[in-house]
Amino acid sequence: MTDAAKPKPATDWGRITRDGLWGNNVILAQALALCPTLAVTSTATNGLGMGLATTAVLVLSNLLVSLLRGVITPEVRIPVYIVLIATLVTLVDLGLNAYAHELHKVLGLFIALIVVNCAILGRAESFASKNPAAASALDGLAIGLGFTLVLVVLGGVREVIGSGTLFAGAAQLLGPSFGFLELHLIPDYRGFLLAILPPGGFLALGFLLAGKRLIDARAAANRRRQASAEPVLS
Amino acid sequence: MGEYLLLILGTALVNNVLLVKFLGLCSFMGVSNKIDSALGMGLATTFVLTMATLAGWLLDHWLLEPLQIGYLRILTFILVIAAVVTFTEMVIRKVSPALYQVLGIYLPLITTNCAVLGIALLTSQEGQGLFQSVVYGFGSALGFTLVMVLFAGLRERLALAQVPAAFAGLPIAFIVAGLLSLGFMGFAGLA
Amino acid sequence: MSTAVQASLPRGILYQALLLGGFTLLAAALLAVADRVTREPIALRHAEDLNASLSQVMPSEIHDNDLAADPLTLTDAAGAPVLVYRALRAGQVTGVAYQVIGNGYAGEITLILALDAQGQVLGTRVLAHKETPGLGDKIEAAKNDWILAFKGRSLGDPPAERWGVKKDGGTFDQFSGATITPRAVVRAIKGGLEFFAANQTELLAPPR
Amino acid sequence: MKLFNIRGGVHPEDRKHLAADQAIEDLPLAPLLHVPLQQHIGNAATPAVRRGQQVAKGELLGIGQGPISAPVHAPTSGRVMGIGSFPAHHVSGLSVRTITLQPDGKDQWLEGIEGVPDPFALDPDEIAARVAAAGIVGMGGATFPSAVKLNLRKKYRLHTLVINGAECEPYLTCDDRLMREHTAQVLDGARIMAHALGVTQIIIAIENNKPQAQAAMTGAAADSPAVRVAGLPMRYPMGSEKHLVQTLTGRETPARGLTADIGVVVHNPATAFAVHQALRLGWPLVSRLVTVSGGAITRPRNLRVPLGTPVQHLIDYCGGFREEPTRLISGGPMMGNPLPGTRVPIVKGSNGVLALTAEEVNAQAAAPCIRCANCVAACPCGLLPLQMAAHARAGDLDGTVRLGLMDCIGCGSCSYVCPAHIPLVQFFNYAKGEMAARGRAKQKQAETKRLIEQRTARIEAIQQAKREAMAARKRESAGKPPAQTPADRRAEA
Amino acid sequence: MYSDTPIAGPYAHERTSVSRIMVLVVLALLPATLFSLWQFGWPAIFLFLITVGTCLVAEAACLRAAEKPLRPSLLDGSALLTGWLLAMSLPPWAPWWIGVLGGLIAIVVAKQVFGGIGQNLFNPAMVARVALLISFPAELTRYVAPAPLFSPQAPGFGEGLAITFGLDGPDMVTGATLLGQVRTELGQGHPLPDILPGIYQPWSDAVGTLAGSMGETSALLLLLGGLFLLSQRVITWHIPVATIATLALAATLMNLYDPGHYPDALYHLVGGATLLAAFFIATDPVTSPISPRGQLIFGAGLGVLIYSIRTWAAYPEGVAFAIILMNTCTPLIDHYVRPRVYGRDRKGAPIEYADDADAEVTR
Amino acid sequence: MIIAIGSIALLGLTLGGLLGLASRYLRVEGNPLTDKVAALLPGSQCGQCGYPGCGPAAEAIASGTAAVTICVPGGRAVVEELASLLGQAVNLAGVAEQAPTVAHINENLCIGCCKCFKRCPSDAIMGANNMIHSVFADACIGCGKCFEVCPTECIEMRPVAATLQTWFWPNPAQLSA
Ligand SMILES: Cc1cc2nc3c(=O)[nH]c(=O)nc-3n(C[C@H](O)[C@H](O)[C@H](O)COP(=O)(O)O)c2cc1C
Ligand SMILES: Cc1cc2nc3c(=O)[nH]c(=O)nc-3n(C[C@H](O)[C@H](O)[C@H](O)COP(=O)(O)O)c2cc1C
Ligand SMILES: Cc1cc2nc3c(=O)[nH]c(=O)nc-3n(C[C@H](O)[C@H](O)[C@H](O)COP(=O)(O)O)c2cc1C
Ligand SMILES: Cc1cc2nc3c(=O)[nH]c(=O)nc-3n(C[C@H](O)[C@H](O)[C@H](O)CO)c2cc1C
Ligand code: SF4
Ligand code: SF4
Ligand code: SF4
Ligand code: SF4
Ligand code: FES
Repeated sequence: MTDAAKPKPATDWGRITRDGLWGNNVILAQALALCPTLAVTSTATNGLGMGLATTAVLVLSNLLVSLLRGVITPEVRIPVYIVLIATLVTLVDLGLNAYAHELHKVLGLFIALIVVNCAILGRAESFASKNPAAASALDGLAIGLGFTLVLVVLGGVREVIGSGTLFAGAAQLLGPSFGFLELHLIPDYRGFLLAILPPGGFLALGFLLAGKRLIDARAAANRRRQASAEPVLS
Repeated sequence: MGEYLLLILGTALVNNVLLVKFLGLCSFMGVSNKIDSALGMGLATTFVLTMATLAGWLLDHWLLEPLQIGYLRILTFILVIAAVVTFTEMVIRKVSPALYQVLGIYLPLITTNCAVLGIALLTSQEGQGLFQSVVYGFGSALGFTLVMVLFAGLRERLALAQVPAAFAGLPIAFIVAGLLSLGFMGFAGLA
Repeated sequence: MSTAVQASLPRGILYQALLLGGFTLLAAALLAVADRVTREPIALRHAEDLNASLSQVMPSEIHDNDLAADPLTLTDAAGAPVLVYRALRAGQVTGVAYQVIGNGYAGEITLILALDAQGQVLGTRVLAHKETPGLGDKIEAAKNDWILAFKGRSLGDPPAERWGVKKDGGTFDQFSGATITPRAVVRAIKGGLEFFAANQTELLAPPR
Repeated sequence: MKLFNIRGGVHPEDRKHLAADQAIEDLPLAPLLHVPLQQHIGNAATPAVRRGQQVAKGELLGIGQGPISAPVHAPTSGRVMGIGSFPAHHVSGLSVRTITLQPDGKDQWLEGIEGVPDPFALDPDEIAARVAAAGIVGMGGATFPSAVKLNLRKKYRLHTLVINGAECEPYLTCDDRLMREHTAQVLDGARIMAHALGVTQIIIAIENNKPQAQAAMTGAAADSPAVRVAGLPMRYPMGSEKHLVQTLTGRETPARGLTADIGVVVHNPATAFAVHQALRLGWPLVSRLVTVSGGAITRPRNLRVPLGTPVQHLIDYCGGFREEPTRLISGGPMMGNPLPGTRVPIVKGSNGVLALTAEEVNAQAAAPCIRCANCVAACPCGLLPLQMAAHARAGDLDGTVRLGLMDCIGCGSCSYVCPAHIPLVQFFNYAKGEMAARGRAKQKQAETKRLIEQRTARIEAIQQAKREAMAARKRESAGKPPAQTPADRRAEA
Repeated sequence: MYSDTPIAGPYAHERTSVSRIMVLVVLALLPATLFSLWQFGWPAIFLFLITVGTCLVAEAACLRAAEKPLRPSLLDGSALLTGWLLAMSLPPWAPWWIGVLGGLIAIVVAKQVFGGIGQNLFNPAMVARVALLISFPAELTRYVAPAPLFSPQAPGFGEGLAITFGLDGPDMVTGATLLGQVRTELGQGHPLPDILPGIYQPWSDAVGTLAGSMGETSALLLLLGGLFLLSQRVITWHIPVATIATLALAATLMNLYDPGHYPDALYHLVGGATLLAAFFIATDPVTSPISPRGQLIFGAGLGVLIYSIRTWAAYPEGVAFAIILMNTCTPLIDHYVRPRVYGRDRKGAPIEYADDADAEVTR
Repeated sequence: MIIAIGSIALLGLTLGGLLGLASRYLRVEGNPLTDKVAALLPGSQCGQCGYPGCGPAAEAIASGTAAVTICVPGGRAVVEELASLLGQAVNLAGVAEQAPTVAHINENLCIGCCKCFKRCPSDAIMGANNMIHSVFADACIGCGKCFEVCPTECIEMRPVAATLQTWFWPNPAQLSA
């Protein structure tokens, strides 16, 4: 890494966090990491599990990439990153299989696929390889939590509509202490299956994206209104 | 023969990688604005995916199983896929610059397309024979290409439609993908 | 001039190779260690899985062994291998359990079927199926009690011609609007009973 | 005569009964005539008269500029009141250079105007030259200088002249009346043009809703085997020359080509009539037939109108408006354009002035396209109007061009049948205009680039010269010998 | 009259409009609809009204939300038609909430999020039907045998209310459609000749006295409506003819190959929603190709898909899926299949005449 | 276990070597896109894009650091061409179509200082020291540079008036909006 490419002192913690969670959200803003997003969100619990596993990998990979950024040459950086990520993912895979077996069964193939979750490589490339370790780790955390957030919301929406429950199986998957999460919202609910079938995943994400648009638009309108109101106030 | 035909039908239509298995969605959303680029991406992926299933099978049976190191599967597969992609790029560029013009820009994207790793891992999980694995990979890739191109066609028309602002762009694309997947549910049970 | 490029070339490549190779080496080593650590718990979890499904159909009173241990492999009428788990009490086979497969509405239905030494059904559960949720999925014990109706049945009870769903003149209920799934399950269980009848001696022979 | 089928097309109500039975009348002179210097495709003419000058009928008012242009002549005798800007006979409402003439009422022809006794003895070039000098342009609406078309024989091998008497636009009857009342003259003009083109075969093509014109022409042409009259099926746009030629010969004109590519030249009967007058009588083009019609006109008429007459004068002569018209159109309802007002003058290309009622126009607010494909079925050019319009709407003009914008003849069949009342033609007009504007911008950009490069080179040269001068001065003050050239250095080494 | 912003011609227009077209389609549907409503009695009438009503209300609500003018879109009749066709594709005695949910899906998810009429890529009625089918297979596969209004076995007004609104109504005598029954029996390994005679006579199916959705009953009346649409030039022959011909061809070939398993062409034509689809649904202009050749391809694809899904896939009737799948192909068909442009060959190059050596002089 | 780790490491070693080789042989020299982009830009070096001229702007666009919409004088047409060259989808709604303008010099105020003459990138201004200057409208690109420097503010940027030849129908999509 040459001097010219030295990291910009962009350690604006608040901004990194905000961007990761909302403004530059992997799913809602970048449209990346879509496969796990759609595949595991038939319940909020699954979404939470996947999100946390991915977050762990993200934080670690960002940290390692950032630490190693002096050593790695551009030619082999992609394979090296991939090896790094693959290792982390395999570790998570083994760990979950051994210590959170139920979750492992549900997440299945998608744990392995965290490797190719474009978001992880993307963050390694675009953030961690240019920024100091702490910022990179925070970025990984923010991005990961943003991802988790969307997964949980999406899973929740699909679960409620599809089967009338929320966080079903949380106790089983995450441990008994999570039992309080489980909700049976509508007792005699027939279940609108579409929501938990593949088409429902796409549809729900589509509406979620539209929802984010509306929220952003309203926020922007508010900001404008405030901006125009300020001179009058002062 | 008939068995392989059914396998292709099954992987391409019934258990479509994109719409049912949910693999490779990022390129699905990213490279489907134009029919031509979708076709290019599809063809490039078809090649890489077929090669990857082949390489995956060989790795599995010649390296991982004899040495009993299944836990290194992800690592080796992804390494080999990255290599396959790079070498494909190199070979195409050397052999046919014209083809490179068409496919070149999509090749690097494929490394992070989880359909490639996903299908390779799935075939190895199902313990199929060599030829079956390759057909499985090829059929999946065919399904990938088909849906990519159909979706690109739909998106080209969407670009001309007067979609409400909140839905224009990605949201409506996801909704279209949902309806597309709804249609593909009709193939259930076909093979 | 050209020599300079050639000179730098191998060095660069060697560095790349060593870099990637080194990382792979580290990664592989790390994973090997991790595998060592987790191998046991994972094996344990798998065994638990199997035990969990077996214990659903095999009452714990009738055996004192580890059900998953030492399974027996037989071949069925079609020549396919069947893995049989045996319940032993005091060295005697008191029950057997194996998978049976039915051809449902949307694909295969995999069941685990447990029989006692007399060939009476101890219990049966669906392990995997692709039936339509809301219609065919009532065969899951979690959704409907239907599957419990097989308990205590055997090849002669009901008689062979009544081993079917009511619509076909049999004993067992179907679901309204979905006959195919129950029909497939009934057939699969009947097949499992016939397998028992055909292989009774091997099944009940006490393990060496 | 065997006819061939064309694709698409529509069957609008022809409404010719309004004016078809009105014999041609001479419109009395208006108090002032406004003769624009541009009444044709190509370069505008430049004035040949001064303010206050007295001119005779047929005297040259404006001189044509360059090969694609046409002169204009005085429609009557009178005094030039001025040369200035005046609202053009054009939708835009823009003004154009116009000569205003105050008729003296004598309507006196210029001295010495006389025709050729035997035009067939003339060289084709000579005929074309006379047609050019007479200011004749295509009267079928395109107003392309006719002499240019007569010279096509130099580049193409031609075999047929078609007189386009289709007059497929609703309402319009002036070609019909012309062929009925001046049959011999139209035929003579056609023969002269055929001679100029070097072709022997003449086909006079007339739609079947004009049986009298067909009969008149057939009678007049009975003695000459080279002239045939073809009865065309009634279908809009039968009058489009490419489709007319296809109907007659079964051949399509290659895209971006001319009918001359397949050996045929097409002219309007009024053009033939003007050629007859120019050669036999020596008269330049100073008047034309105009159909004044439409539901809002009190008495629809076919008028012979001196060029430059204000539209209001025609309307007044026809009894004014019966009711306030919804649309005032120049030309037919399908291809015609709205007039910006009634002050504008009649020009060489005006074949109709229509005042249409709301009921006739049947305009409705545009709704979204339902992709019914009526427009696709109606398009005589095999285009996809709905797609072209959608691309134009989305701002993707290149897409519109790829879909064949430049092959669209603007006939309006698509808009006519669109159940959603989408202004398809306007989309295409806009896109064509925007493309042309981009073409101009590009040309200008290239030109600018050249200028900038020139400037850069020039400045560089000046600077170089300055540097050298400076160096030279330095050297002189230091008394050193001039710098060595590389060659010197080599010699030293 | 002399507006500042010139509006280009033509200044004459055919007497046609979107709402006129929709009204004609409704007229064409009317005989078959009335017949089916009579056949299935009050519950069917309620469901029909609920479905159509939901569609209209949903359309109005979406227009309001999008701040678009209500009248033009609401009165163009497209929402009415969507609701109508959706109602015709549902089991006539389905509960009220099926109609409501279906109407919402059709109008909101399949139409208005795309921007309203003309912008949707998939047939709204069929999207709703498929979404309902996969979500509520039990409700969507429960059919009743026709019991004409006012006949003794028909439910009265009150009973009808109870059936539709899920109050304690009489137990329904439920059954499957012809296609459903045949698929079930075939699945059991019974050969066709054993199955068909009891349940199927081509004539009764053509007239419409079998169980099924409203749009599946009277093939004859639907054909009549379709011919009316053809005569009014609302639709062209390409899609219906291609669909019917392909389906019939596939059925005939397979029937010749193995009559024991594959029913003949007539069965496929009068059974199920073939005719409704061919004349009223596949021809939905918004979601079908625009060129005649494209329409032929569309129809042929539809025929093949309907046959394949009916015969080999998990569902006994494949019309709705086939329509959605072909809707998916429509943009591609339109992209690749275009009419030949005047003066150009199929590839888009200007025509050249081989014998033009004599027409064009040396350059 | 040692064998396992060793063989995987060997795999990595080999692939790393090969990748290094590949990247060595496949290095792309410069960015060929830059020239193509430069060819599309107006070339007036006006700097309105925020880059010192069209060349740097082209580099920035080709490397993706600048949006295709930066060139103001190029207008919609250039944006569209760039977008199609780079395979991007752009929302043209944001690109305001500027009405083209040309400079016009008020002859009564011009003091003949030659400042505008020197600034004009396309030699569209004619004049000499202490003479009244005038603009050759056909060569004026409307960049406004002369407008900025004129000490007497006698230069006016006038919209180009439509003529019968340049007028065309308005876009109906914009009419209805
Ligand atoms: C969408 C759909 C899903 C179905 N799923 C099942 C199913 O899971 N199990 C089943 O037995 N039949 C299923 N069927 C088949 C029908 O319900 C079929 O008519 C029924 O099995 C025949 O049984 P019956 O004789 O009770 O009507 C399904 C049908 C459809 C249309
Ligand atoms: C749609 C359309 C309709 C036309 N209809 C006529 C017509 O009815 N009569 C006519 O003389 N020219 C008509 N024209 C113009 C002809 O194509 C052609 O320009 C003209 O006949 C050439 O003759 P001219 O040069 O003597 O005007 C039409 C053109 C178009 C595009
Ligand atoms: C139900 C129906 C089916 C038809 N089938 C055909 C056919 O298969 N082939 C055909 O050439 N014409 C058929 N026709 C006649 C068409 O109306 C006629 O060919 C058509 O008008 C030709 O126009 P086109 O070239 O625009 O398609 C059919 C008409 C109807 C009403
Ligand atoms: C011939 C014809 C068939 C139609 N078929 C359908 C249909 O099957 N489903 C539907 O929702 N609308 C149908 N419509 C109505 C309309 O096109 C539909 O509401 C649009 O898809 C909404 O944009 C049809 C309209 C016509 C003219
Ligand atoms: S005629 Fe009008 S509504 Fe029909 S497809 Fe063409 S543009 Fe669309
Ligand atoms: S105006 Fe153009 S697109 Fe429309 S019908 Fe005529 S030629 Fe076709
Ligand atoms: S704004 Fe455009 S013309 Fe001006 S310097 Fe930048 S790229 Fe060149
Ligand atoms: S800068 Fe102004 S004052 Fe000076 S020469 Fe130019 S126009 Fe005249
Ligand atoms: S997560 Fe699957 S391709 Fe991005």
